[in-house]
Amino acid sequence: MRELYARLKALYPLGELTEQRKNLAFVTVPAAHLRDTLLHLRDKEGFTHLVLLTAVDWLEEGQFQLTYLLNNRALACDLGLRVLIQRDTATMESIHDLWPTAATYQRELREMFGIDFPGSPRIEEEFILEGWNSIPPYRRDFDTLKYAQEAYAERPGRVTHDPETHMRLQMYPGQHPAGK
Amino acid sequence: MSFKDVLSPFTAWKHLFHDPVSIRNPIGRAAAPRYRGFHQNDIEKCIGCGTCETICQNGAIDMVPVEGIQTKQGDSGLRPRIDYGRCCWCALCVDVCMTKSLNMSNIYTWVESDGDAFRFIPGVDKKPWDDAAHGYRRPDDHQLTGPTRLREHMPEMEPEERIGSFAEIVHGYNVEAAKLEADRCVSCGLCVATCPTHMAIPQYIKAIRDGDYDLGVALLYETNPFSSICGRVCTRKCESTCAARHEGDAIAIRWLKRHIMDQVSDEQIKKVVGQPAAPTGRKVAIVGAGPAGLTAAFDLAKKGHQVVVYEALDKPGGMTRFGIPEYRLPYDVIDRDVDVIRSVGVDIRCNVRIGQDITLERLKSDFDAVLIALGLQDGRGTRIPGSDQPMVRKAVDLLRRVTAGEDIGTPRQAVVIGGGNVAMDIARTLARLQKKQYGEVKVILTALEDLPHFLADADEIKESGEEGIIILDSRGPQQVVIENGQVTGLKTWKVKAIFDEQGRFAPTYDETDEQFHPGTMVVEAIGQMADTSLLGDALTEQLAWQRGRLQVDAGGRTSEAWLWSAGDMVRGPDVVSAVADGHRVAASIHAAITQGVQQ
Amino acid sequence: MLDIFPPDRTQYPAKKADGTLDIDLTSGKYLKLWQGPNHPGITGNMSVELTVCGDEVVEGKTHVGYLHRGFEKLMERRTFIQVFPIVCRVCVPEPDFNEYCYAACVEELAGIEVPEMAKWIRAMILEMGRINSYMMYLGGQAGALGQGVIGQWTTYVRDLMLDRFEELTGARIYHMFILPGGVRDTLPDGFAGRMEETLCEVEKTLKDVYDVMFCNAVFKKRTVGMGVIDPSWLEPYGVTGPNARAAGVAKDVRKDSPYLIYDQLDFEPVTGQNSDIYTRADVRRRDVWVSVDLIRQILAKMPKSGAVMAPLPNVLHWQIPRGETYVRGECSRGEYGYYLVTDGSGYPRRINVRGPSYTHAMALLERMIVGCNISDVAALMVSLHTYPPEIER
Amino acid sequence: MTEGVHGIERLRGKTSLKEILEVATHFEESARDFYKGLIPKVSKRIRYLVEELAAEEQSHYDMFAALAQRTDIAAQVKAEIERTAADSKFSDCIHLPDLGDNPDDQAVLQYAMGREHAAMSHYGELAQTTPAGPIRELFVFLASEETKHKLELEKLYYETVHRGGGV
Repeated sequence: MRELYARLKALYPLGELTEQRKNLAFVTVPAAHLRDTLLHLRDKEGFTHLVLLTAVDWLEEGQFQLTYLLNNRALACDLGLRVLIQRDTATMESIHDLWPTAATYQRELREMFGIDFPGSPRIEEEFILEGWNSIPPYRRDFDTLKYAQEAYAERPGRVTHDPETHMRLQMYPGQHPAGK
Repeated sequence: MSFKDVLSPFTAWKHLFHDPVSIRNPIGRAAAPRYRGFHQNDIEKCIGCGTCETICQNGAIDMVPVEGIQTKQGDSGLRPRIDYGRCCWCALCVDVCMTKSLNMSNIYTWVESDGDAFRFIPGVDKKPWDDAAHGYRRPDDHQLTGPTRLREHMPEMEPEERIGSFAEIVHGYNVEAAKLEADRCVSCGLCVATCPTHMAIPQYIKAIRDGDYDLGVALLYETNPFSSICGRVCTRKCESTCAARHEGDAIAIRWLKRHIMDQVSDEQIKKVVGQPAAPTGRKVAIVGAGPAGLTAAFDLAKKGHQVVVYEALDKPGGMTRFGIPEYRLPYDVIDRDVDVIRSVGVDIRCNVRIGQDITLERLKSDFDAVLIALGLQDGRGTRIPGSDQPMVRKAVDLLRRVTAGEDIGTPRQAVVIGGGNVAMDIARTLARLQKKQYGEVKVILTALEDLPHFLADADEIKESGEEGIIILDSRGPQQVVIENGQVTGLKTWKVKAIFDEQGRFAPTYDETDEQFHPGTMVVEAIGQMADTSLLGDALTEQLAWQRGRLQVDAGGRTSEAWLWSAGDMVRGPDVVSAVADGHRVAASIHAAITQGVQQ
Repeated sequence: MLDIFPPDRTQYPAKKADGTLDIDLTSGKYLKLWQGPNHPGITGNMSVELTVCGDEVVEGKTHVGYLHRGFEKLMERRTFIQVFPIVCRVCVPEPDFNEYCYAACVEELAGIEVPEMAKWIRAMILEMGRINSYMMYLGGQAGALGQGVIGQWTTYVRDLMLDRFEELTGARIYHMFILPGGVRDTLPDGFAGRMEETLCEVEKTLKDVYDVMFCNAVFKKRTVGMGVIDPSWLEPYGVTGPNARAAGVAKDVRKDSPYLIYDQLDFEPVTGQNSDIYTRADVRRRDVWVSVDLIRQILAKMPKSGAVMAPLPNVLHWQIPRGETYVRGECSRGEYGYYLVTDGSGYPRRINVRGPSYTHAMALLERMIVGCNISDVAALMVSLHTYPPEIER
Repeated sequence: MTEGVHGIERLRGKTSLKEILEVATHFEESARDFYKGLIPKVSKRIRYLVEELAAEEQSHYDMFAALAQRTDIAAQVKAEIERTAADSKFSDCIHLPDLGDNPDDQAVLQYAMGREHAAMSHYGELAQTTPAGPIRELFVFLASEETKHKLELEKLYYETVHRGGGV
């Protein structure tokens, strides 16, 4: 994995290598160099299997992380390419021409995270959420619980009691609740 | 493709006359013994800690009050109600149940037309599977709430080392050890009701986990300005109702409290505590600079009142300083807590004895309110024959003199009467003095109670034993033996009687089992009482009393509108109870003097 | 590469060079037809929007979302232990891979070493689940071609295996038995004996299935040479599992990168050459024999005693340092994997479930369905062995 | 204390049941008066203790007074009975001690326990030497009353003096 990293590093401006296991590592790639890196890995290094393509929302840092996980079956090792893109613009180059199956991932990412991949087949078609009426739901600022409470009725008859509060009300009412 | 491919499919006919394998009616089919079906809860064992509700990722559990189950110490009185419309039968609730009261039966079929019937309180709403013998029970090594035992025993000095000096025995947790211990807490909050001053225990333990010590200090000071002191010598009733004790050891709440105080500098504590409110122009006099008096002083000063505390002895702290030996509670720790209390503007005047130097009448006329928090500074005596000899001493007097640095005439051999913490304190103090002076420990401690009923902490008993003190339980003092005008020892009889159902005790003696314990000094370390002579005869007669104590209302106010009383003299001996009382009384005084009730 | 994904298929609906629609629905030549979501020949809750010309399919679009529960989002809102009971629900017929992959991710990022005994029990559970999944498939594949009886037999042996699951894990469908740290409990007394009886029943049924389904002129007629996956498609479409092995590529995670205790077991991945529906069905049938053998090996080789759970911190406030990892396993349909990202808090930052159906039922099916006869669509879909919930999660 | 000497004189002369009842009545009465006299002497803070003791003795006195009114036991009351071994101790307690001007709670409790102990043994032995009948039941009852009371006092003593529960 170290040698591979050295070879890649000579060609592309990569970030630090994170070796998670001896057969799994992650590395950050600038968005502009992703396609070249992928092509090199696929065609020169035997990383022919696109395991998955997904996104992580680093809301606090204003970034989306796109993870392209590639597998080299002969060497039984995986390399995850991390691409950090701006959360507000949220656009990335499509790779459907490298792996046709990527088109599905990209369609889902557009729907669930609001990340656009211009030129990807059927990218504008609804994938899972027909008639969705809120922000892309897998973004961290989408509050699932709040949405559910607004969209659905709670079954009546449910009420619960916090033991600490209940004991205060039963055993020493009127006293200042500490730590609350 | 062959001819076989045409015929082969007809072999299916061979099953034509086989009996069907399906069960005609699955209702009532017995499930496997470890099947996860409807819940069972032993409501007598359940303590209503709500851990099951916390873990439930479906929000299927509500904690609800149940008729006939009282909220009491260590039991919230709540019981889990399960909504089977939400339950996913994962049994995490069973896995984290602190008492193992919650289990699952292997019954999974129940036909009912009313959907709401599937929301019930297991163990309370009777069901056919309540007594089912099989079902999911948490396997032995399936432990999800962390280790059941103390992660790390509090590092402390070895007996040989500590007996040679009065240095503090317990070292305190480091950050890592404290985090490990804090991790065991399930944050149920049952302890809060038990703590006399209702400290925010789960919250400050969380602050340790999060490493947020400023928050920790802020939480401690909400309810207890004696946190460094309580972090060492609190009677920690909270630990007796800790949910973790059902699995193993209670969380070391006391040591965790101390850890927070140890981590934060004096300046930072004062910053967190903050400055008092704008002056109100009201004045309060407090007699006695012990935990109750100083807690009240702290609260009142923070509210902007001018507070003067009068202390008869030369240093503040009350019984925490003059009753508890240095090896348990170093004096600089007391200074530290007192210093923070001073920082909010409390004026502590030592060496002023009310009734002698200033009269109570004078305080009454000079201040808007007066609080007396005298403590229990007088030792009781057994009044057995021979106990009027000069070498028969009271433990509290000796401890006070040791703190003051006086020579108490350490005996080569001593006998202590009593089984409480004061008895342990004097025994261990004498042992240290003997070790210093004579190089060997010769202390015998006799107590009426049997060991399981000792009033002293288990740690104290254990450590006393380690330090070479001989502890004899169930011994009733009969006579101090005098020969040639000198004390030579104590004669005791065996105690037969035991505690009754109400926990009350009337010792009866077996006269045939008599022992003699040699010693040139006998120390009585039994009960304590308050010296209320400062009230004077007239005021004593004027005040209302309640079974030997000043009669006070819920806020600590006596029958005289200008006078409040708090602490051990009202509540009995306990630091943290005195702190709690200080808060109550301060609130009452504040309400009274700001509403113009006074004058 | 691009020749297998012709440029004219990258735009839907496809357009000719002059800008007119390639498939002009107004011409009267085409018919739009929905197969599913309620259709006996569909694999669960999904549908295919077919455009047919006569009885030939000219275009197919997979529609999912009928079963979307937002699992990945739900997981982000739960503590690490609270995620454990919901992961199994991502895949109904073979839930245990979710439990295993999730647990393994958490263990890796939290630095927990799983006891040896737990690894063996985990592997056995995964093989038991594999048999069940294949049994459902065999019934479905035969059913799609009108052979109802196979489904009855395979459902019967699946039920026997569910009995074994029940006595081992305490549940039949969603076992919730493999959790971070190990497994819940040890094997019940006498389990190996009862498992052997069940395995014998599996073998007996497999023989019957072979005689009635595989040595069957009608089945052969309908499936041999049908729905071929070209070996060159495997990498572009991310094809894994039996779908790839039937094309002659011995892709099997158990062998390629052995997990749990698979390096201590003796087996060879089952492969086929023709890559058609028949071969894929046959690879799966033979794979059941492998699983039966593996379970026997596991029961014979596993330790006789030992802990099944590693000590965990208090799960009520379990925090895991920042990190990311991916753990995969070979499920009955191919590569199943969990991608877990942690941020130091008590909750996962992101969990992505990589189910094999995601690529098989979407891009691959849409590619394969073109040119297929409408009556073969059901058999073709089933032959890819897809479970829709792992697509939409 | 002249009253005490007087009591002993009276006890010595009379060994019939009637006489013993008279002495006992007097015993309760004098104790009540003793406690009543003590009330103003003790500090107000422990006055409750002396008041309770006085009330207890009053209730026993009332019982004897009611007994004296009954006619159904008149015949038995005249019967001679054996002087019991505990008798002397019992009479000792009529010999009321001087607790000083301002006795504390511990001294009062010690005195009260001693008194209850003597009464308990005395009634107990009287019950044993009295023929079965209402009188014997009366002694059994009195013995158990005094025993209970003594036990209560012992518990109170333990809690006050040994457990140090306050003032």
